[in-house]
Amino acid sequence: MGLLEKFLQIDRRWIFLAIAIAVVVPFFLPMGLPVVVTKPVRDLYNAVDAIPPNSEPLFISVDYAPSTIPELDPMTLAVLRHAFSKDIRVVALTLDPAGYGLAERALESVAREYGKERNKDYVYLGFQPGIAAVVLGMGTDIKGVFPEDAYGTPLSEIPMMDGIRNYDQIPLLITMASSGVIEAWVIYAHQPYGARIGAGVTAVMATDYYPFLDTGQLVGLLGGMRGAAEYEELIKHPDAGVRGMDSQSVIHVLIIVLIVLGNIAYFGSKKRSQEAKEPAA
Amino acid sequence: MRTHSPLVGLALILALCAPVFGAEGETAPPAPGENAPPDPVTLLSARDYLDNNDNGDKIEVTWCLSADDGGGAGDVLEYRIRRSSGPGVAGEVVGTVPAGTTSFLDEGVEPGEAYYYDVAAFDGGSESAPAETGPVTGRRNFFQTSRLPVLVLAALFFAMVLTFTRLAQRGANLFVRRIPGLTAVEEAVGRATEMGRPVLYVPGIGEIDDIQTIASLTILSHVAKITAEYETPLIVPTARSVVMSAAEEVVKEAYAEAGHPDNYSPDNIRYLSDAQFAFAGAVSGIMLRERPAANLYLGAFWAESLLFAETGFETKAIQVAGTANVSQLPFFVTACDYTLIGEELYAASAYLSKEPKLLGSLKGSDWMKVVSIGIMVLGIVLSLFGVTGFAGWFFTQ
Amino acid sequence: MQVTLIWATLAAILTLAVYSFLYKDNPFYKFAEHLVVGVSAAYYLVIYYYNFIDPNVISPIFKLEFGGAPIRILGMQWWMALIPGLLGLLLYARFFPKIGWVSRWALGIYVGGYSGLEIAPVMQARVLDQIRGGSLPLVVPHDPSTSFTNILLVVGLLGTLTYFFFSLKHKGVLGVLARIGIVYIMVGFGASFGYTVMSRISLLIGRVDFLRQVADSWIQWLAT
Amino acid sequence: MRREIPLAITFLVGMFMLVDFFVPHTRVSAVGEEMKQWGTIVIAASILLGIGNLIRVHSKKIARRNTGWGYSIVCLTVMSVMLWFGLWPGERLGPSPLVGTIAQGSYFNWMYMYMDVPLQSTMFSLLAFFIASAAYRAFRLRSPEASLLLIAAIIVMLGRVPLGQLMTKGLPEKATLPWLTEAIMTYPNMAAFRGILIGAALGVMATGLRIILGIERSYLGGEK
Repeated sequence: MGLLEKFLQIDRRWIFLAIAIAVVVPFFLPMGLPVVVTKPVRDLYNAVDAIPPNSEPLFISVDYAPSTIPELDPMTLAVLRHAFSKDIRVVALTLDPAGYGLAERALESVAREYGKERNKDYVYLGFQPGIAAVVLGMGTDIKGVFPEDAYGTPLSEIPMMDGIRNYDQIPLLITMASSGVIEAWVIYAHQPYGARIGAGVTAVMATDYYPFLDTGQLVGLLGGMRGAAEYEELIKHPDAGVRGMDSQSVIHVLIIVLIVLGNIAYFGSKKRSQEAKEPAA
Repeated sequence: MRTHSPLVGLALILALCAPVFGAEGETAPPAPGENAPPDPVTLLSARDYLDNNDNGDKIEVTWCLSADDGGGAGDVLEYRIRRSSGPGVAGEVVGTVPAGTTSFLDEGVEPGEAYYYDVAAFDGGSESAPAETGPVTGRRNFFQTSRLPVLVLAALFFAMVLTFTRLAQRGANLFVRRIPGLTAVEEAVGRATEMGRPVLYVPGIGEIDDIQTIASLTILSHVAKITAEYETPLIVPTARSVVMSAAEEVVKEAYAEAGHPDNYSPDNIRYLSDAQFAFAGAVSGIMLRERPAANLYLGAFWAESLLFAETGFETKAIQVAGTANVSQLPFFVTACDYTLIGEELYAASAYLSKEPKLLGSLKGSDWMKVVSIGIMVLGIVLSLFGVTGFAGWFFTQ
Repeated sequence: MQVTLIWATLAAILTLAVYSFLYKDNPFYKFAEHLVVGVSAAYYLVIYYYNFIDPNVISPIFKLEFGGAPIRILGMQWWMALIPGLLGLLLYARFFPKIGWVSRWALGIYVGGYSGLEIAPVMQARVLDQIRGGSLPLVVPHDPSTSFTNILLVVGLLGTLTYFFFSLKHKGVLGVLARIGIVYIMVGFGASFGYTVMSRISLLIGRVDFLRQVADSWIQWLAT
Repeated sequence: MRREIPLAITFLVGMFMLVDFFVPHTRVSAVGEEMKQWGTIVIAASILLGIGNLIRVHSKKIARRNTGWGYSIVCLTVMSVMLWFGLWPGERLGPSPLVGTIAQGSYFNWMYMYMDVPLQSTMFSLLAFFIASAAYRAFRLRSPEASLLLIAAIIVMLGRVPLGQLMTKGLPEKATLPWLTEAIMTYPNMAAFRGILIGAALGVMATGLRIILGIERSYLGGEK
């Protein structure tokens, strides 16, 4: 058996090993491959950037469940870092019961990084059930939907919420969504009240929402880990997204190299033996 | 077209309100500091919600702005809408809308009841004199007209299916082209027999109400008859309790029909787990430890598809897959020996059994495709001539 | 030591046990596999009980007063809860050979109901809406690129539909169209495959990150 | 009678649910909603069927000392423990919030969060490895169709990562990999999937019709 045949029948565990190495190594040795920023991400970045500091707050709705943490957590952190680094106030909430702890964790950790104080620089509203009702309700009176924050403080006693009545006082609302919640924001907040909505979604969902960008229903869109990496690139604070991108790039190329090598071996050995050993696909 | 009616309504309201705006200059503006109640609203009307398809629980109330909203004292904050059961009766507030709004949709009425509506402008301190209108009644509808196209095409489709079924029952020779993946099912079972190893049949992870699961059970019945004859063990792991009990019935029956009821082993029809990846892990375990020589994955699959196909490849089993879940087809196509794509899964049961009922459905579906293409082509041709309403007719909700 | 760290360590060990499967089937994987089957079976039973059986069957029948206040609006009475409860019980009739056939009633009613439920929405969303989406103008004035992509979409849809036409042999015009259909289907499959790679790798990165966090917590705990 | 009654009920229930789609009248939709609720309850009630099967298969294995019977003990033990944590009536144990509840912080929740979730998500992440091995062995330029699959997959894979973006940086926009990726996803992919969707939808409807009319009974077993 020639070298080519051997390569054709390579034990797939070598492939597994290569993938494992490609994922783990960038954790220790970040390569920092440059990330090209795409328009939907830049649009969202600009929209956040345009919010004046210490005034009307950016709203972030953490609408994802634990299963999509690897894709959506990095985005949430990057947007929060951007806001806090520019002293933009933040109000966080969630429409997904599973998102309650995730929102809190992200908000508290980034706030600590930038020395921000709760109820002065940011507010956490917590979870309210009933997606459409909450989104619509916020159009008339936010304090009607969320009378108190997640820790029981009435919103009327939080100075930074003074004068924040409805979407008119929200310069931008970003939903980090692992489900169709994003459509609720577009249909019930953008359409009737003209709220400006941005979104972060999983890579698989991203294609479904590109059309919303053309129509202006979404201000900007972050898709999957790549979207997070681009945002991290823009705020010059590389983290899980960029690190993940290194792994992603390496693995994507690795798979392509494997395919090419496999084909060379396949044709080389076919010429020699004139018969295919592989079952047809 | 449906979307036109609110526009027409709006135009009407604007036309009606216009004189009021014109008359605005004639009312003397109240002196500053004077806390007079705002002027009342005008031209109040209420009617059964225009959309033909509601359930009679909505009434739409419209009015023209109070003279003090926008003009005049400009101090109107909101409008309060009250509903009562008789003229002049004090009603309960059913909604408030901010200044500048000229309509309100009351979504909480009892169909068939007569109601009166009051609307008053409110400036933060006092309310205007209410304007009243009524009686108005919400009517229930028995047919959602916007869904008519669905009904028409479904009826046409069913008529075709039933006609072809009747034809097939009378013995008409209905041609169905060969589906390559199908013969592979029988080959795979044959090979497992030669090797003296079991056949693994996964009917997907869909619930029994998923039609793909039903189609899969039909094919399972066919496969079970072959394995019964060959005395090849047939392992059926399931992710749903009800599918498990249905699979038990199907396989037991097939073994009885094939004349080998004794070969049926209830321990081979197994419920593993409702949880997607617990199920996937356990099926992989079966592949590695019981070494089936033929793996058939027919039904509704999600992300676990590739986990099965790759583990099965490692155990060198012949693999035939079929699903209508489009997102998983790429993985089955790349990793399995044969794949039934989408509708081929449904066609498979017809092709295998040659039963009139299944052939009738297949033929009906085929001609429905022709009708669909026809509608599409007609829509395209008409759009060339600038007629776009045709495609719009299919916009249903 | 924190309770959470103990649990997290257990989770990390189980994670590694699953990955050992990539090398080959082994006792650690078998342990993890049987563990997850047991845990998830119990999870589903308990969740179904609390979310469906208790509030809809047990509570209305046993916990509220018999013949008491209606449990739902629209005049549904407490005894209505008996219907699904009984249907559910019927499924178990199969263990008694004499009345085994009644278990088919429950199944038939359930499947029949859902079949009826599915027909019209499927017609609407997956046939009508898709035909509407496919009826694109082939010539868009002053916009050659949209015209081109519209033609691309329409031809592809016609081809794919022809491929799924079973009543005639794929010869002549039909053959050409079916061939075009296959081309589209293959390109579509390749693209979806490539597109999914990224999210699958994200999952793996997520797990690796989890292992790293557990390791970090241990280092921190050992340091204090 | 054994035959006709269930078929008649199936027909009535199926037709009712079909008609429900077209009728906005409350009386109809309320009954429809109630029946959907019943459906979920029947399914929830069926879970014991599955668990019973699981217990039977594993106890037999243990009783006969079949290979791997030890793992069957693991499976059954962990299941019983978790069921006990989840369902044990709390008052009998005194005021213990850890057992007999599924709230956060209960033993049941711990087992779910640190055993079920990590095990399942790790199994899910195995796909990252399998997607690579499947691509390696199956993406061969064997036929024109296979080549299309391969080329589309490679373009999309490259177009999705920064490296691919860099490779074609500087080229006009419509020749860059990210643009090509979007184009493939939007046009050929969409046209093909639309065609498959329409075909599959017709299959669903036809099968649904057969079930309602009682022509299709194979899923009940005992067809003839």
